[in-house]
Parts: sequence; C-alpha cells; structure tokens
Amino acid sequence: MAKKSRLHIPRPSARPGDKPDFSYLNLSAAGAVDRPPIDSRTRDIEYLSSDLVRVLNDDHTAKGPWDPNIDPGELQVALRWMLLSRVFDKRMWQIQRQGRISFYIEALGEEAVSVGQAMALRPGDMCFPSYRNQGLYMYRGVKLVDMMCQCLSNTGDMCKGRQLPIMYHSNKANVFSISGNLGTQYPHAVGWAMASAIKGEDHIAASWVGDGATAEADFHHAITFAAIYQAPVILNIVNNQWAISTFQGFAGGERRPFAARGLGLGIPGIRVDGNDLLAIYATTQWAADRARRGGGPTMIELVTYRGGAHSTSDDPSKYRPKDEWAAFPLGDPIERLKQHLITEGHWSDEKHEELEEELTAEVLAAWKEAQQYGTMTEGPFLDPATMFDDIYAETPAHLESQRRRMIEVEGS
Amino acid sequence: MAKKSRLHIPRPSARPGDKPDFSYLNLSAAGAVDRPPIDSRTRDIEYLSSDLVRVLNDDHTAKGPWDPNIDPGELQVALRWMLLSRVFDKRMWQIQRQGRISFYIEALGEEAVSVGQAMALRPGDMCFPSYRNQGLYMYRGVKLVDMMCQCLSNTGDMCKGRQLPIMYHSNKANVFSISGNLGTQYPHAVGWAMASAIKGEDHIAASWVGDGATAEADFHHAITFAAIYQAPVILNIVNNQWAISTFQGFAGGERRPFAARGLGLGIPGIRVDGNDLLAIYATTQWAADRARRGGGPTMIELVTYRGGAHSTSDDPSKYRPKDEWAAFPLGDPIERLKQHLITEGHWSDEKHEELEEELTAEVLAAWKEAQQYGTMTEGPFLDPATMFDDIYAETPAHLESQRRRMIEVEGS
Amino acid sequence: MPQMNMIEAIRSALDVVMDRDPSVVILGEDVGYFGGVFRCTDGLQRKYGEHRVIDAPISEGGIIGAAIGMGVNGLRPVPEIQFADYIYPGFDQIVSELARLRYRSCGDFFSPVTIRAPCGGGIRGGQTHSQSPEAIFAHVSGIKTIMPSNPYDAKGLLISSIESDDPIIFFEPKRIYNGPFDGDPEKPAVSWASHSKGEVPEGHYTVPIGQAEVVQSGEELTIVTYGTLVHVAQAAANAAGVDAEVIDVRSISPLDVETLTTSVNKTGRCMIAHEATRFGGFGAELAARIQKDCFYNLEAPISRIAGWDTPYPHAFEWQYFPGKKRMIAGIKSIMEVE
Amino acid sequence: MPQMNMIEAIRSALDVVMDRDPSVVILGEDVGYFGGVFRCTDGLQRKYGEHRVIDAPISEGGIIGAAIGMGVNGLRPVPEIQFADYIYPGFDQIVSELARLRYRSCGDFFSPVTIRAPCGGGIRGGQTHSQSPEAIFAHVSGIKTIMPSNPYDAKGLLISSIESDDPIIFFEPKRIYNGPFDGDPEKPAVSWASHSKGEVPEGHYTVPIGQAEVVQSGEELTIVTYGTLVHVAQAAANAAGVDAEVIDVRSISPLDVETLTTSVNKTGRCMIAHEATRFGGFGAELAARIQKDCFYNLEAPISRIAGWDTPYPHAFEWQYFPGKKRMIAGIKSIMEVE
Ligand SMILES: Cc1ncc(C[n+]2csc(CCOP(=O)(O)OP(=O)(O)O)c2C)c(N)n1
Ligand SMILES: Cc1ncc(C[n+]2csc(CCOP(=O)(O)OP(=O)(O)O)c2C)c(N)n1
Ligand SMILES: [Mg+2]
Ligand SMILES: [Mg+2]
Repeated sequence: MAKKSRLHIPRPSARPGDKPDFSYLNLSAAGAVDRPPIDSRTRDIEYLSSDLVRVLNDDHTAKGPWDPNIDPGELQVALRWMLLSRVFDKRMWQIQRQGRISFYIEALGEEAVSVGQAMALRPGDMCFPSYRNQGLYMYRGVKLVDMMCQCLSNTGDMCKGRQLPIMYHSNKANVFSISGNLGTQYPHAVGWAMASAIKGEDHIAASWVGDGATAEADFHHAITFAAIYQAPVILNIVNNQWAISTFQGFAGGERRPFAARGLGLGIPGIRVDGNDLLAIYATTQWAADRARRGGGPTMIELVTYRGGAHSTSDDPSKYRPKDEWAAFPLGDPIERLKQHLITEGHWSDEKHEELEEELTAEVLAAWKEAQQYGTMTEGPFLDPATMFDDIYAETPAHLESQRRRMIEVEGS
Repeated sequence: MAKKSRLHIPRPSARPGDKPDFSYLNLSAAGAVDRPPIDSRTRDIEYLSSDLVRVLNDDHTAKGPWDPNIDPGELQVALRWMLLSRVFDKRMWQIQRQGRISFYIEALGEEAVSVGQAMALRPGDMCFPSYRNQGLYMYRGVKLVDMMCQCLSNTGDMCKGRQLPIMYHSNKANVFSISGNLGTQYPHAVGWAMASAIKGEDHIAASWVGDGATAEADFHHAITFAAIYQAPVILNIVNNQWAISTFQGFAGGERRPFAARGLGLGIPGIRVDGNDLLAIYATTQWAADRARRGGGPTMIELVTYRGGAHSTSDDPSKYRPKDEWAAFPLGDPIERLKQHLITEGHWSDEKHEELEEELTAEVLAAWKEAQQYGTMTEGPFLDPATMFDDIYAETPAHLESQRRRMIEVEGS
Repeated sequence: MPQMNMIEAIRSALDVVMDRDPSVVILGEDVGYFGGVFRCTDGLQRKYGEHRVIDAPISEGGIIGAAIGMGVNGLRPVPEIQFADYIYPGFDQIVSELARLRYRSCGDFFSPVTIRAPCGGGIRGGQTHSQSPEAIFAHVSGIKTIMPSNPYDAKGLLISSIESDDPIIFFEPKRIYNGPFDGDPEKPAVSWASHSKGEVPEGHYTVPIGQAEVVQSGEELTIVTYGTLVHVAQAAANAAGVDAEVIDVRSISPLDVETLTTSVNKTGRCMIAHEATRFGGFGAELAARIQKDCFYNLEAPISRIAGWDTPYPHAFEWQYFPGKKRMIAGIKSIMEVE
Repeated sequence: MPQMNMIEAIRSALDVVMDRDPSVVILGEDVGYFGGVFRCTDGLQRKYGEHRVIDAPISEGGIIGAAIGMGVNGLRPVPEIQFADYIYPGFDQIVSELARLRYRSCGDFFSPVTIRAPCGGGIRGGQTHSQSPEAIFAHVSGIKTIMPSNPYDAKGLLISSIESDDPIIFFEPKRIYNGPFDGDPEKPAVSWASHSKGEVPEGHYTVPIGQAEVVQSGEELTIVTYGTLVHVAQAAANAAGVDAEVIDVRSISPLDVETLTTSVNKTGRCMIAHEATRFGGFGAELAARIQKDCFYNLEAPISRIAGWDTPYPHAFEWQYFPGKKRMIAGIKSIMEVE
C-alpha cells in the first residue's frame, strides 16, 4: 500500500504523561453572550451554539444578561443537591470497591447539569436521562435509600434485581427508566413531547445524552422528529470530553460544537458552561419557555468534564493525563457555586463543611437502612421467581410454567 | 382531550386541485453566488448552503463564477446522455404498462443530476447511487441492453433474476449495486472513501440519497464518519420535493435547506440548481477537487422536481397538483441545456429532433436485442437453480441440497 | 354481515378503535394524506385529523422510537412500517426498548405500541419487499408477534393488539390482502367474498391473542402454518387427498402450544409450513416443541416446508415460495412413512 | 506451545492476520489507543498504526456500514461491537446489506467483513451486557455465524473468518475469556492453562468454518451445545455419571449437520443447550433438524436446556443461566425415558 494518505484521525490534546491542554475549548467570558428573546429565529441566534454562555465569573460574581437572579436560599438548596450527589457517588463508589455492589457510575464534576436543569423544569415535565444523571432522580424526590436498594438488587430494589446498578426509574417523579443502550431515550423524549402537544398539554420533555452517544442513529431520529413536528423538548448533550477512552473528537466535536448539531434542521443550539449552575439554569429555563410557548425544540450542549473514571470497570489513567480534571478551565461546579455564595455573603466554608458532614451522615443513614432490605451476601433476598413478572402485562402460560420449573430445579 | 395543541404538521404548498406554489423555494439569480476557493473554511462559506448556485440564466446564457466553461462539444454529449436517459425511461415505462416488466422507476426531470455529476467525476471514483440514478450507469458505460435485460430478469440479466427492475450494479463501471433499503449506500460510500484514504489512493466516492431518505439513520452515520475522518466523499441529496406522497417538509426541509445538514459537523454544503447541468458540473467538480486535495467531504443538495410518479406503482394525482411540474421554477433540465446550446449557436431544434429520433431508435434496437435474451413470457429463461448461487463465495452443502430438492419438486 | 377484504378489515379495525379511544394515534410513511401505500389508513386522516394520523419521515427507527415515547405519555400508537423488510432500522428500538421497558422498570413504565407491517412475498416485490421476519421477533421476549390469515381475524386481532397494554408486532401477509390464495399463481385471483372469513362485523369485536385456530379438522395429518400458507395448505391437503387438520397459528408469540399438540397427538403426523427461510425459522420452534410434547404419538418425523435458505428472488419467487407442489410433495412423503 | 487465554488468542489471531495482509483493518469503539474494553486489540494500534486500528464513534450502524464500504474497496475490515447486545443498531446494515450484497450483485460486489462481538452472560452484566443473539443471525442467509468455546478454536476460527470472502458474525463468549467455566459461580475461577485448548500456536493456522467438534465422546446421550455451555455440559454429564457425547457446534451457520446426526443416531438421545432464551432460539433449529434426521433412532424426545424466556436479569443471572443443576436435571430426565 502506498504511504500517502489523507485519513484524518482525531487526537486528544493530551495523553498520559502529557501536560493537560484545553486550548481547544472556545471559552467566552462570563456575561459576554447576549440573551435573545425566546421567539428569535434560529438563524439569528447561531452565536449561541458557538459562544459559551457563562454567568459565574472568575471573581465568583454573577454576570450578564443570563444571570437568572435566583434567590440565595434556592441557590443553597441547589448547592445541597449537588453536594448530595457527590457525597452519594463517593460512598457508592467505595461500596463498589468493597465488592458490595457489582457496578457503579459516578457523576463527579457534572453535578450542575442534573441539578441546574432539574431546577429549571416543572414537576409535570418529563425527563429522559442518561446513566450519569443521578442528580435528576434525587432532585425530583427519589429517596437515597431507594436508589441504594436499586444498586444492591435487594428486596427494596425498584428494579427487582433486573437491572445493573444505577439504572433507576421513577414514574412518580417523572424521570424515565435508564437504558443500557446509548441514546435510545432521545427519540422517546421527542415522542413523549409530541404526545403532550397532541393532547394539548403544557408539559415538555427533556433528554440527556453524552458527547459520544451523539453518533448513534437515535440522535438523528430525535432531532429530525423534533424539528419536523416542532416538539416541545429540550435535547441536552453533556459534553464531558470523553466517551470511555475516546475523546469527543471521535464523535465529531473537532470542527464545530455539539450545540450546532441541530442547526441544519433549524433547531437552535446553546453552548453553556456545564459547571456553572446559574448559566445552566438560565439556558434551560429559556429553552423550556420557548418549548412551552410553541417555539419547538432547543439543543443545549453542556461543556463539562468527566471528573472520574467512566465507571467502576474503567481505568482512565490508561488514556488521559491523571491531572486533566484539575486543569479543566471551567473548574468544579460545586466549588464554583460555593464560592459564589460565599462572595455574595450567603455561605461560608464552615457552613459548607457542616453541610458536607450532614449529607455524609444522611447518606450513611440511608446506606444503613438500605442494607436492612438485604445485601449481596445477606438476606432478606429478592425472590428469583419474580424474574418472570412484568415481561407482559399478564404473565402468559409458558412463563408461568418456566417459573414453576425454575423453582423446582433451583430449589428457590 | 383538550383542543389546544402545538404539534406542527408540515404541509405541502399545494394539493390536488390547488394552484402549484413554489414560493417556498429560495432562488438565487444565475451567476449571483460566489465561488470560493476549495480550501475555504466551512464557516466562511455557509452561504453556499442557503443560496442556490445557478449558471444557466433565464436568457439561456451561462453566467457567473461557477460557469465551468465546458466545451460545446462536451455539452452536446451531456445533452445526449440526458436525453438518452429520458428516452430510455419513457420506453421502459411503456413496457411496464404493457405488463412486460414488473416494475419501473423513472428519473424524469432529474436527468441533469446523474449526467452532470458523472461528468465531473473520474472513472476511478466510485459511485453509490440511489434507484433514480440510471444516468450514472449509462454515462459510465453500462449498455442499454444490459440494463433492459436486468429489468426483464432474462438470461442476460446481470442480477440473474434476483432483483427488482432498475436495481443495477457495475463493478467495472464503478457504480455500486442498488439496494431496496433507503439510504444504506451512504455509509458505504464513506467507508469506501476512507479505504481509499487508508490506501493512500487518489479516488473519491460519491453517493446519492433522496430528500426523504435523509431521515434514515444511515444518513447520520455517513455524515458523522465523513466528518470525523475527513473522508474524500461527496454526499449528494437529490431534493426532488417529494418522497412518494410525502412532501420534503416531512424530511425536515421546511426550516433550512438540506444542504445545511452537515454544517453542524463542519461539512460544507452547496445548494445547487438541480436542473442546471452547468451548475451541477461546476459544484461537483469543486467538491471533488476539495476531496481529492484532502479537504474532506462536501454535501450537495440538488434542487429538482420529480417530474413523474414515484414508480410504476404510484399515482401522484392523488396527492399533488397534476400541473405542479410545469410550474416548477427551475424548469426542465434537458430543455434548459438545449436552449443554452441553441443560444450559443451550437445546437438547433432540428438537431435536437434528430438526436431524439436517433436515441429512440437506439433504445428500440436495444429493446429488440434484450428480448432475444428472453422476456417474462417467452424463452430463453433463466435457470431457477441459479437462485442458490452467490449467497456465499462457495455454495455450502445445505444450499446444494436445497437446490437439488428444488429441481426435483419444481421439475425445472 | 358486510364483506371486507383484509385491507378493509384492517382499516375498519383502526377506525373502530380510533373512534372509541382518543388516545389511539397512527404514524408512518405515507399513512396520512395519502392513506398508505396499501391504502390501509385511507380516509382516517380526513376523519380523525392530522394529529392522530401522522405522516412521518422515512425513518423507521425514529417512528418506533417516537411511538414508544408517545406510548409512555398515555397514547396508544399504531405505527405502520411500509414493508416488513424495512423494520430492521427500528430493530434496536424494538428489541432493546419496546420489549424491555416494562420489565426493566417493573411495570412503572410501559408503552402499548402496535407495529403494523405488511409481510410476505408473491407480489413480485423482490428480496426487499417480500420478507417474513417473524422468527426474529418470536425470539424476543417482551413483545408479542401476530400474523392473521383472513379479514375476520385481521380485524379482531388488530383490535385486541391495539387494546392490549403489551407491545405487538402485527404482520399482515400482503399476498392475501385482496383475496385468499391457494398457491397457484397461474390461477385467476379469488376475492375474499368467496371465503367465510371475508364476512366481517362493522363494529367492535376481538379475536384473542395467543390462540391458534383449527381451520380444517382432519385425522391423518396435522399441518401447522400461518399467514398466506394457511390457504395453500388447505388446497394442497385437498389435492393430495389427505384428511389433514390444518391449524392457523395466528399468534406466533405467545404460542398456543396446546391446540397444536392436541392435534398432533391425535393425527400422529405433522407438517409445518411457512414462507420465511427454513434455517432458524419459526418452524424450527414449532417442530422442536411438538416433537417434545408429542414424541410418543409421532408416526413420522415432523417435516418443515419453507422458503429456501436464500433471499426471496424477484424472478423466481414461485420457486422460492413453498407452494402447492412442494406442499403436496411434503404431504405425500410424510404420509408414506409407515 | 504457548499458553493463551481467549483474549490473547483473539489478539494473536488479529496480529497474525494483520501482519500477513495489509488490507486487514480493525475499527470499533475504544479499540485503538485503549486496546478495547476487553483488551482484545491491545497493542495493535501501536504496532499497525492509526489507519489500521481505528477508534470509531459510538455508532454501531455506522461502524458496520463504513466497514462494508471499506470491504468493497479491497480492505478486510474487522469491526468490533463492544457487546453483542449493541449490535442491533447495525442490524439493518448486516441483514439488508452485508448479507445480501454478493447475492444481489451476483458476485460483482462483495464485502469480506468479520464482525466480532463478545456475547453471553455470567459476568453480572445485566440484561444489556449478557445477550446471545446468535439465533437471530442464524436465520439470515448470506452471513455465517460462529461461536468458539476455547482459545485454540477462537484463534483458528477467527483467522478463517477474516480470510474468508464471506461476511461473518463472530461471537465471543466473554464468560470464558479468561478461563473455562463449569457452571458453578461459587467455585474459584479456573485458568485456560488447565485446558488442553489453552495451548495455542503463536503463528498462523486455521480451524475450518462449518465443522462441529466432538469434544467428548460417549455412548448414552448426545449433548449439542456451544460457547460457554460446552464446559458446563461436560461438567454436568460427568456429575450425572452419564456417558455423554458432547458436541461443540462452533459454527452456528453453516451448520455441520452430519456430526450431530451421526452422534444422535448412535446414542439415541439428545439434549441441546444454549444460553439464549429458548423460544425461537437456535436450539429450536437443532432440535427440528435432529428429530427429522434421527427419528428412527431416538429413544426419547430431544430436550432443550436454555435461558428462560425472559431478559437476562442482573441479580438472577445464575437462575437464568442454564447451569449445572438444570443441565443435570435435564440429563436425568432424558435418561429416565425408557
Ligand atoms: C448502543 C451502545 N453502544 C455501546 C455502548 C457501550 N458504552 C457504554 S457508555 C459508552 C461511552 C458513552 O460516552 P458518552 O456518550 O460521551 O457519555 P459519558 O459516559 O461520557 O457520560 C459506551 C461506548 C452502549 N452502552 N450502548
Ligand atoms: C428503509 C426503507 N423504508 C421505506 C422504503 C419505502 N420507500 C421506497 S422509496 C420511498 C420514498 C423515498 O423518497 P426520496 O428519498 O425522497 O427519494 P425519491 O423517490 O424522491 O427519489 C420510500 C418511503 C424503503 N425502500 N426503504
Ligand atoms: Mg462523554
Ligand atoms: Mg424525493
């Protein structure tokens, strides 16, 4: 074969041993990006997909037209949820490392996404999350102990042992069931939103996929349907720079931001600082308003960084610099909100420490409670015979007979 | 259910009985659109995806920077191929109506697409066509009689009776095998182009899909891979306004031209008058040059009109005005090239009539010849036992035994 | 009772259900203004509006994915896939989502989607307009797969499917849309008026999912089949002069094992027939199950008559199609076994 | 001869073929710099460069679609699908394109793609990291489907597959990547060093496609199986004290019918075992075929031991998995038949 070639292979800016380099990220200053009216034409607001909407400034003040002017009390609540998500993750990660649950995925560094967006939605709006949106479930009222029981596959498991840890669901909280297959939830959200419009209701849908998952077919299906029917839906892309070992350039992020993916169909895109709770809240609210008033879909790219490993099965030191997160120019979402509140005089390091202790205790208490419903090694145990339930609305004869046979042979 | 609703339902501008209305088409004047250098950055040439590149003016002269200055002799050749495609289609349509072939698809009104683009490519470049690109096969040397034999499923059929009429293929001519499944050829073209780049070769690939087929997953797969690896490929969208009964708005064409679909991935798009052979040639050449020099993929939307029914199984009078084609502002590609040549003094009505007669005779002769290889009712007939060939490189035992059984029972 | 062909019966089912239940919506390619390439939805958009009979982009994955979301939001979507051969781009949504949603969320979420798709050959459709992929769906737990063989069942089963809270793949054998077919393409077409199941009530009724039907009883041989071949099998048994019991499976999954095994235990012989390729086809499941449950009564090996293990070739569809000749040969050879 | 586990054997196969043939390229999610989530391609990008071991976007349909185009342009692509459960988004490209290209163009075009995908459960992967979808692919004419059960076969069959001009789906039972497994999850893991087929030549060799292997000969019962269950079946037969002939199918399609029927005609009893759900599973094809060809020698109905007709539940994978207990019970009940 000839040597000559023009196949372009995307490369991350740094590999293990290299100095982290985020110069590829196009950053705007806090407050620098205009906030257009929600009835703007897509073509007039393309800048929103290439600039970066930021509110929290380096000096920790809130700046510019996107400042949502949230009440400090509410911001403390937001901080609480973010911290809870992190404390929860930390504990569950340890628990997995101790072999007490089989698998875990943390949202380290991305907590502002779920919390900020959940805050901007109404309870009747429906969320179609990815596996890194635990904050959504928490914010919307799913109890920690219930989430832990799910991870334990114990008698309190909402999934009755059928799903990998973290594959939560809650109809009551209007957060959908998480799938193992990437991106499949995106068209569901659009269909749900279409149904809402068909029924003449006021609810909107929101969905989340990772940068990597945008390459899946369902991403295309979703944006196509959303654009055609002008479905009231917010399509979020959580660009945390990595998809397991693969840099976001391999999802096509090299040439144009992910926020621009819907432009060709007339869907406006907003690129937002994914570690800036205020900016996230503000852009989500903008998109939600737009959807609710018949303006159709909006795509939001949340620029953030996957602070931890992909999952407990992953070792990122094999493919990226160990200190990459520390060098990420958008920092840590919790730290940033904390400093903002401190700067504004509504918070302090002491309060923060107290809160962390409180949440740690809350998580610990939940963990103690969860174990009462059983662990992987100690009872009470879920009845394996339930594995034949819920395949259909009513269990057909062949499954009943397999259930009997299972009980017979496995002696359950 | 409540009455209130915001589900947007696209509507064509006219239905049967209505006056045709193409005011939705954004037209540019011939010569009005700049021709940028091939190494332009995608963001600097976005206008190419919204304006309409046109060369042939209403006064039949060639205008502006995209005029490819093709030698009149070559243009006469192009005219010949377009006319041949139309004459061929007309005959085959009649033949189907007489029940002598089972099915047919014509390219009426879209002849400039295949011929203009084929002219701008090199023989070593590979084409991945849709089912409405018969002109590609013709231009690249596939004999009419071979195409007719394919439609007849006779002993001369390149497909040995396996495929519906019009599902041609030609490895020799570098035109791929046509699939029944819409859009599947798009990622093939990208993979082929990637292989060309991997091997360090100079060949590029081109593929064609309809406006309707852009909604398929493979469209997304193809543009994603093309953008990431900067594959040397031309991705054409033949926007003939209709997908069977469905207006292109249902493929998302209402808000932004199809040419813009790749912009979000950094793929430049060109919107071109699909009935203007000169503009088609020029834009294709531009894209081919760009690809060959390592500039990566280009998307071309060819704005045209499906002059006839979708296929012989379709009756368009049920869903669109009968006279819609006549009102199409970009006219008839053959008529326009003819008038251009006449205006420039290189052609005449008489010559045109002569040519048409000549081609009609050529097609008729081919039809006569084709029938010698058998018709649907008269021999020679293809041997049905061949249906067990080519499923694998070598026919495995179970298929050989089924072949024997088939011969036994069917008594072939 | 009115006469209907299968297209009319399907349209009538859709009409009846849409009329009763405002949550039923249709979406698919060309289904709205145009009424579908096979006219199954003709007139429904005019009657129920553009928000309930929705023209969709050419995107089977999107159609099914969006339908799932609609179902989760309280609608009962009935997507049409233009040809069964084009269901594959939606395969992941069917297998990984539609079939699994209730299970993985323990009933907290479910989506009552009924996917309609014309299947089967015999209309010179070539390999991409002729496939019968029921075996592939039969293997997927969490969905039910149906294939009616006549207008009466088509309407009754379609109503049952749409009203069911389970996701259903509803295959319509398009060769018999306009009339039953005895397997001989040379003979003039017959209309559904000639068939007792061409009589179809106007209003609401159901045919239960999960029940096979003995369409002809007999003592010497059981023929287990479904779709177009139900009619071919009856003609072949007649022509072969064999007193065959012909069973229309109707519900591929869940399967009515008892009706099948009762019959085979009685006759002692069993032939299975379907249009799809044999290898790994649904006939394999039927044979595997019947040999197990009827072993002591079987007087001959169970045989399968099916499409060859090739694609469905355009010009040789009648050589591919397991028609009367092949059926008769199969019947004879199974009856010859002592 | 060197010891290799299955991962090393697969990597060695890829290495050997890439070294001999510059047209072989690998593409897939995380396969390049990182070497694959199961490490099967570890080191290959360093050795053969970024143009031959290509990290791909998360787009199974795109990976397979692009691979087909590469194959048409003279390369031999070996795409990896990260888990067999994620092959469905590429299903249309496999069924409608890869499997059909040679046929529809009468050999004028073809694409020699080998799709590798880890399959099967037993690693606590839950329902979306545990599936065995071989039955679905077995039904598709035009592709071949392989599943090895040990390092030696894995390497030899993978080399055969990549060198073949036919498209191949190559399923790798990930439960036995690191060692054989007798079905008892409580017992300590065993390494391939303990198994004779853990000895794998460094260089080039092939194991032919389309040939089953008798891995243990016996007189009383034939157990037909493949993948992980080959080892479980041997352990179960041993534990049951039955002189069983255990056959590793290896090649799901094309199927080596003769090896199976010769054995069953000898033993008179047959048990089929696979991990996938039973209904419509590949065991159905095996049973249907064997009952036909061995009818007069069968002393008991053919039985199938398989995954239940449920998704693969995370916490109950060992209740789902057709392990030793169920196998032994199956063996006993088939041996009890007089
Ligand atoms: C259809 C499918 N293909 C592959 C996988 C395996 N997989 C799980 S997560 C993942 C990476 C996803 O990356 P991204 O979308 O960026 O989300 P993130 O993990 O960064 O939040 C991959 C490849 C899968 N789950 N589903
Ligand atoms: C996967 C798939 N879905 C549906 C069809 C049925 N079908 C054939 S052509 C067609 C319309 C295509 O329209 P467009 O892409 O605009 O091409 P045009 O016919 O206008 O050239 C449809 C829906 C198909 N062939 N393949
Ligand atoms: Mg990511
Ligand atoms: Mg079109």
